[in-house]
Amino acid sequence: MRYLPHSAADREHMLGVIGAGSIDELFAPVPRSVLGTFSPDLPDHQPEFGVEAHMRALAGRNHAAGDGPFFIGAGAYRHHVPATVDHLIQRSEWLTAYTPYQPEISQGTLQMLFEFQTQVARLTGMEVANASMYDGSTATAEAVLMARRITRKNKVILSGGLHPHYRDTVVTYLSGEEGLQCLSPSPEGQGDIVDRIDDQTAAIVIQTPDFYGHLRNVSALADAAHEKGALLIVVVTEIVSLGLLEAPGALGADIVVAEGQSIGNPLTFGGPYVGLLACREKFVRQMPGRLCGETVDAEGQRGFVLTLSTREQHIRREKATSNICTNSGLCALAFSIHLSLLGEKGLTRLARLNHSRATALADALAGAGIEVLNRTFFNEMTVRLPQPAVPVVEALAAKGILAGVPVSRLEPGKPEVENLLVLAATELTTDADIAALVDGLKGELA
Amino acid sequence: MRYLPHSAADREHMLGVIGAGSIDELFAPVPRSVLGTFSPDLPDHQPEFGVEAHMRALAGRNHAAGDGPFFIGAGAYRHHVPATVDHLIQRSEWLTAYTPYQPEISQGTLQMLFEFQTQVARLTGMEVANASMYDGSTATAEAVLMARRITRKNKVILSGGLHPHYRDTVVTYLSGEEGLQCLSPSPEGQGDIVDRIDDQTAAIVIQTPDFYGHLRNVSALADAAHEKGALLIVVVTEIVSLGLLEAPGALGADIVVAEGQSIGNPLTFGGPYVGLLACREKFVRQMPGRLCGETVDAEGQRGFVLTLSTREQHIRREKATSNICTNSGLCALAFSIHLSLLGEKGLTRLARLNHSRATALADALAGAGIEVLNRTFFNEMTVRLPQPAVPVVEALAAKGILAGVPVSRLEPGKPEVENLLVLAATELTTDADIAALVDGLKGELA
Amino acid sequence: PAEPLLFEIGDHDHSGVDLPDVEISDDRLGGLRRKAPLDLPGLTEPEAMRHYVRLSRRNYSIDSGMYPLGSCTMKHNPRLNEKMARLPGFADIHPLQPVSTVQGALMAMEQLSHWLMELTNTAAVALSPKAGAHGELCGMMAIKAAHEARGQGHRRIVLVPESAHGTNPATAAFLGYAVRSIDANENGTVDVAAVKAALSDDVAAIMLTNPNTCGLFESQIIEIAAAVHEAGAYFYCDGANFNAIMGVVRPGDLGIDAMHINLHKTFSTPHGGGGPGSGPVVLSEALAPHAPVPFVTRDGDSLGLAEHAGEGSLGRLTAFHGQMGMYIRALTYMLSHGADGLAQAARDAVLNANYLKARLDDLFTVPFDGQPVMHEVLFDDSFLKGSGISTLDFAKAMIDEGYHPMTMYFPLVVQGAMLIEPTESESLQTLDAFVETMRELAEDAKAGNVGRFAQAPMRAPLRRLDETRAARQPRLKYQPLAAAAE
Amino acid sequence: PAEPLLFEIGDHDHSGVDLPDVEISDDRLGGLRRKAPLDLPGLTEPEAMRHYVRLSRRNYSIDSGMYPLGSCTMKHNPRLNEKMARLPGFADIHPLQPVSTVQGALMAMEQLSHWLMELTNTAAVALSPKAGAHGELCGMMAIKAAHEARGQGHRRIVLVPESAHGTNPATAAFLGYAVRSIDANENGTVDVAAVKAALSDDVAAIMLTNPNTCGLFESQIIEIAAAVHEAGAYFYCDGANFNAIMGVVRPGDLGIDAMHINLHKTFSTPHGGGGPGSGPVVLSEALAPHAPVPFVTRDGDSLGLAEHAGEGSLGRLTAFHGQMGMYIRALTYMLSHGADGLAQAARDAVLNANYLKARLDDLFTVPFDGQPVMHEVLFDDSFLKGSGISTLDFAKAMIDEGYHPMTMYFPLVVQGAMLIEPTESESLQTLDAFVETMRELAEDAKAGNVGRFAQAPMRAPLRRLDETRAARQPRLKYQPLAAAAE
Repeated sequence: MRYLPHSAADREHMLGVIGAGSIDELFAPVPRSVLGTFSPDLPDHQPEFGVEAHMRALAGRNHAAGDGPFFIGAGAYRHHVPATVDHLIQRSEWLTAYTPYQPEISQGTLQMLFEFQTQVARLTGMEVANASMYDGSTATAEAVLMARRITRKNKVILSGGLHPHYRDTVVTYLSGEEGLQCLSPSPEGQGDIVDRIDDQTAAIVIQTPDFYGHLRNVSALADAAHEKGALLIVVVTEIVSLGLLEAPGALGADIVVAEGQSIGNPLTFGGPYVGLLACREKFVRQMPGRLCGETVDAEGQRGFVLTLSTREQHIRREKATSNICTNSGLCALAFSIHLSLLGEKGLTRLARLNHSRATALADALAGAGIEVLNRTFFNEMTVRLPQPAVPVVEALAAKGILAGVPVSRLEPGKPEVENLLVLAATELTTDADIAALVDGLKGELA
Repeated sequence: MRYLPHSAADREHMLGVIGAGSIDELFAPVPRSVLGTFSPDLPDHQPEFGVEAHMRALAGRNHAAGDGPFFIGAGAYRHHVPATVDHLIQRSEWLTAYTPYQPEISQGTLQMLFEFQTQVARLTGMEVANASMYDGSTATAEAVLMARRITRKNKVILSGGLHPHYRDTVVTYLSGEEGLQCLSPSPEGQGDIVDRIDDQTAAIVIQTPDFYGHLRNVSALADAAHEKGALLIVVVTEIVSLGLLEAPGALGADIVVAEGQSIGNPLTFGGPYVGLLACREKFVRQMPGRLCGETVDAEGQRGFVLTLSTREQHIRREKATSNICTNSGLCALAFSIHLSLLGEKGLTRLARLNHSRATALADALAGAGIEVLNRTFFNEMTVRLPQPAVPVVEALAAKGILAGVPVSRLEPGKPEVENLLVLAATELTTDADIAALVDGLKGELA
Repeated sequence: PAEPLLFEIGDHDHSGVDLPDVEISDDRLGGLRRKAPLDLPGLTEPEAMRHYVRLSRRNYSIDSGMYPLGSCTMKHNPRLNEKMARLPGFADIHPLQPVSTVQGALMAMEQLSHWLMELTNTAAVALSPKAGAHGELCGMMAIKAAHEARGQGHRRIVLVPESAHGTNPATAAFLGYAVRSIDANENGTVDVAAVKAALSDDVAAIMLTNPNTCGLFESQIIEIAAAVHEAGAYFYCDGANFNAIMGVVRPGDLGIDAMHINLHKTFSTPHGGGGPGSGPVVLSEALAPHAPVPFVTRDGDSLGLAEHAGEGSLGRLTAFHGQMGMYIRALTYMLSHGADGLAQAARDAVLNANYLKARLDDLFTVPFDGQPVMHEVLFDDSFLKGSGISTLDFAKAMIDEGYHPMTMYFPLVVQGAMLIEPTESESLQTLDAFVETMRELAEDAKAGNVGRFAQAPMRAPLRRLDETRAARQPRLKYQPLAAAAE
Repeated sequence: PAEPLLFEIGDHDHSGVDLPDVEISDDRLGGLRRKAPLDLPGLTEPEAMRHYVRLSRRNYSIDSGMYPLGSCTMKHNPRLNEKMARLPGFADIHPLQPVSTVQGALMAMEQLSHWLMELTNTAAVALSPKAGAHGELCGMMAIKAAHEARGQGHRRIVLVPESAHGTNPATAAFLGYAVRSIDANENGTVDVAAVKAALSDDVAAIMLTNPNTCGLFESQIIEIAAAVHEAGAYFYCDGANFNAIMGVVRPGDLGIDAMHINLHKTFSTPHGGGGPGSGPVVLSEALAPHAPVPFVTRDGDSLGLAEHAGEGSLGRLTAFHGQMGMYIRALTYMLSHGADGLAQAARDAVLNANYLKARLDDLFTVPFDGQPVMHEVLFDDSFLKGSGISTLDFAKAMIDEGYHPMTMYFPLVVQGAMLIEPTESESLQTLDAFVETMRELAEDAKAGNVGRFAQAPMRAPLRRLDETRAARQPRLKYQPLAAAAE
């Protein structure tokens, strides 16, 4: 077996040294009643080409995003990732290292994390950022918990523009706890969150661009929250937008969480992605997750270590700020490499290009008589079809066009959203793609 | 431009240091009449995703071997290459190193070449092997030249079973020289080479398994050649065969050349591949190409260097044994890694599996009433169809079945081969593939 | 040599991408166009390549040498897994595509679930947890949901042995449970009597690791499970050490109700310097109704996704469907090994640990002896007593010999723990070389050669780092010298 | 640390592949089944991974640092090229598939040819040569064929400047030509008068490198070409240094008849530790009829392959169609850069070389001064005179500072040559760091610190190697100690 380095002779020799007659003897502590008493319904080992054929057959039954016109976003975006990124993250020393517990031989990972933290802090306009979370949704839940620890208050209000999966994740994380208020879906960008903030409020959670693509007025919400002593948590699911839009930190956010997938990471059916979490410096000891800090070695050389670990589970156990351990190291690396390649110049251009393609999409849809709900957007928007969205999307999918996400898939049982469709464009969206979509929609709606 | 590290400001600064007003000034030695006086019919630079779209469109217009039943061999074989091989050869330190002229910082490449030479020598049963040639065909031509240098005789006889492209390559290399005799194609494994050997003969060149798949009696040919003071050059185009068949060195070969593609290297439309060249130790100073040898460093540590370079062009210039410089380093690495993974056990099994699949193919063809010319074969064979092979192959290709190579493609204008088809099977050939081929052939021949 | 930070290499004029500079209007931006500078330096592609290649060379990795981190299971990461995960049919599909366009993806998830259930003899599996700790959260939430459904929501206590991973008490506390610690007995396993004594109507669950973090199989686990169930509580098993028993023992046969499985430990998905992981949770019949969404459904030949929590479900733990990229890698690994190969891997992992124990136990001290260890072997620092050398010093000296140190000071049940897990990936030749080094170090330590240990590492990219300074004066991001001096 | 040879790691029982052990009969083997043992050790996959990763870490590479090997053009190798070459539509196609099934491959070849002809202003291109030296063979064979076709087969002399690459005279001699060397003038370029004096009815061709191996553009090349043509000879240009002028100067405008282009130099296909290369040859109208087979043909929208030599063709230089994998990489690079980017790359390459010259020429000696250099700068060892330090010593000291040495002792026209080619890939920051190191070394050498140089390298994986011993007692393959002792 190709992954197992022992020959039969090796095993015999080792058993001799151990003084055991067989490997079975080493399992003596296992009750006989449960040891090897089963025959799983599973195949035996296969040549590599057999495994590859099996997996290729599965992959071949999926319609890849690159196979045709593609307009799905809603929290995960199809961008071009430079070949360099994927090449570099596969280098042995990145791919097969563990969490950098031994800093002397982990400076690669540690310096990268320090660079990543700096990039995230600058991009979001915040003072500090951690070394990554699982993804945007769990980072949002952790941010809510963090805000409750900081303010020692319970009430948390989730905007109606928050991604429904993010909302559901927060609900689950807080299951059984008091104080969570989830506002109704706000597909037209409307919101009554300000009125609900009171002295008991720990935080409000808003998303911008929101789930429906609208850009939210962060400053006004920050002022309203701060007036009542509440924190403003800003969620960003399309991180590329920050190349064009003002940083939440510059607008008064206290905690910014984001999904970093758009930079460096492929769609991969939803994971693994990389959660970003940044905040004001004064909250740093309430942050969840790993933090990497600069220090010096015994000879005074600059070096990096994991730090402030008294917040963490492996030190503090039940008093930890979170139970998170493994995070998204390799995805953070991909993010950091891609962002290094972009730089300010590249990210700015990429963001403009996305907005430009989305503008072309919005204009084409409107030109075809389809109602676009957004007055503002970055690269994503919501349209109201004259009929339920699901069958339309299915029909176009059958023709090879992936036309967007029916809101009802994430908000079932709500008639008011049944006709809504969320569509995104990116730098990969061509004029021909848009024309194919518009033609397809016209055909279905006729 | 993503590959060019200078900003405009960098360029200005550098020109200032140089004392030039513009980069154009640095081109002063170029006659004005030819400097920048043209506008090529070529596009300007593109984003990476634009380039990728262009190249994917081209790739999409080819029928990949893995897309359906596949029976083409004739000097290049579709085998499974473990993912580890392609991963490792892309590591920066292998991929982006130059020829190891500085041994202190090139021990990776050098040790690998030393291991490669050892593997090739053992596989072919010869005493020494070089560090690779371009491919099997040019290695054959170099071997012929080498034999002429060694024997100081001119006449060289090429077997009728030698791959026609190899024959043509030798003819080109020796263009204008006297003494080359190319025997007629021998699709039934017949041969009259022995009768032609005389005292003027420098070498005979035979291939086994030959172009038509027959196994040749190397021992008898070695005896016949040696009796007249000629050398026996044995060509192997399917190196996997040596996992099952006797090593040419054990049968009396003086020089063995081979195409190494089958181990570690993809088909890639014919190149890059890796030529193997091995011989008796006494001929080492007449070998072409690089040789790596063991030595010690100033502290007595084992190390490796390029050696015996007085044979080579960069030292000997017009007195060199060959003009070869760059060879197939990275393909040799792929070969060596794959062969290390196989080992004796794996290569033996792989060879048996190939033969077994070919046997199934031959039996199925014969069972369908198709005339198989071979009494012996490794994984390749020749059939005689009742009609010209080219249209049959074209018709099956249109149905997604790549049915083999019509001999007439390589031997045009020879009516006696017009109906012949050479087919190969490998470990990747399934029963379903064979059934599809046989059904397809029946349909065309009906 | 030190590698500069990217902020010391790049600048705002450099970029490693080529993109057109399109004009846009402010019409659709609602006045929210960025005014603050991004201040992100760019690297051209050659600069980026060299920066990240050079940085990487300052890392240790499995591919460069043995990585015997106990409880972390640093095994070989096959590159076939990486290749398969990058097929466009897996890497380039969106989680919200119509399910009709991702049938192959759903089949892969179904197959992975089948493997996990067959290997554990359980009734259901929740794939979506993003890592082991997230899986713990999932499993404990399922337990909480089950208690609530049964009207047992008052149960507020979770029992956790002192040898447990830190994530266990952290998870229980996260859900509002009071954590009660259970002592180990003198054999290094959980004291059954202590468990029984602690059980009551207020106990919701026990969280137990098996094989435990001392590398020992909990021989009385069936008895413990029975007692826990009898008390109306559930049995959560931390599956971090499943590598020791996969294909050999099914946790479901031991009576567990929930167990997370670290795909990045047992099933070879790469650790990547700290993730991504993937922590599917297998569930007993009792807990299955409380599984989170999403899960794959089947209707004849057609697969679907249940994405919305029905009655009993604990809800949704993350956006989308979990770590698909890791599922593909793990499934590829399972198919490569097969059931026979997985069992052999577990057996070889146990063989390797016992071999190290046999070859080292005359020089190193084994706190709990008397039975074979499973996949890892625990030593304590008694053998260093009086030498002036600590476990940490010893570990740093291993770095100078070319090895990553073992896990140190964990589990907490012994003093100066050294927990060594070779995994099945290490050859006899490598183990023997490791043994020679460890013996030589131990002898040198006993001989009192303190300097070698106190000064170590001396041959690493850096000497020992000042962690106190990092924590006291946190510098968590790069600041140019001028700004830093303020 | 040293890495054992694979023969010291693996054995006959280990294997890194899983294949069934099928039974076969001897029926179809004609009694030729192997009896001699293969004696090939196998490595399991984890063993192989570690062996080759560790070995690789003993190599220097472009990705780890500057590689200023003059005349070798070690530039950045984009990974997009690697990715494109691995698309199944390119990597998994057989050279003898029906041409109807490989139209995309033929289009790629046609497009590459178009780029090469546009960049050189030539009439034809032969893609199939496998590397630069093979391309030289191709070009010189075309010249030979042309002479023969014109009844000028008696021309037996080829003129080669003394600064030429060794492959030039080797190639000419290979074809039976007498090589006559042409001296350089005091400016480091070819002496036009010497060329004219050497031309005669017996001269078949001149082989000239431009920019030449001293890094200088041959200003009088048009005059030389005219004289060569007037004498009835052809002008072969060695295109190894095309990187300096691509997109800026078209060799066809200079009067060349044939020139090979190293795709692995100019167009960024990786060197791979010594290949594979690819050496397409562009040909003038005069030589085009003598191009080798195969070449791509077009009939409307349909592409074909001419695979058999017709009248005038020099024949076939290799099996199949050449280095397709390299064509794809080079074409990808060309499309990425575009015509504008290629010209800028050439201009930056020249800028970088002149920058190094400007920053070093006060300490290093420039044998040929007075005009800007092109893409590389040549120094000689005069500045080391009397120091007891050789060019080789100096180069080895560079290794200790983290750099790959420049090309040494080539070209032969100066004493102790140091030929430095930074390429366009190096940033100003890297060039400045290199300059500081080179200046510090030069000053230290002049200060007489011989030990540092004579002992160098001291910080490389190995110290200086005994090349004499390797040549005198060749050990060209591994032999176990027992066998070696015999």
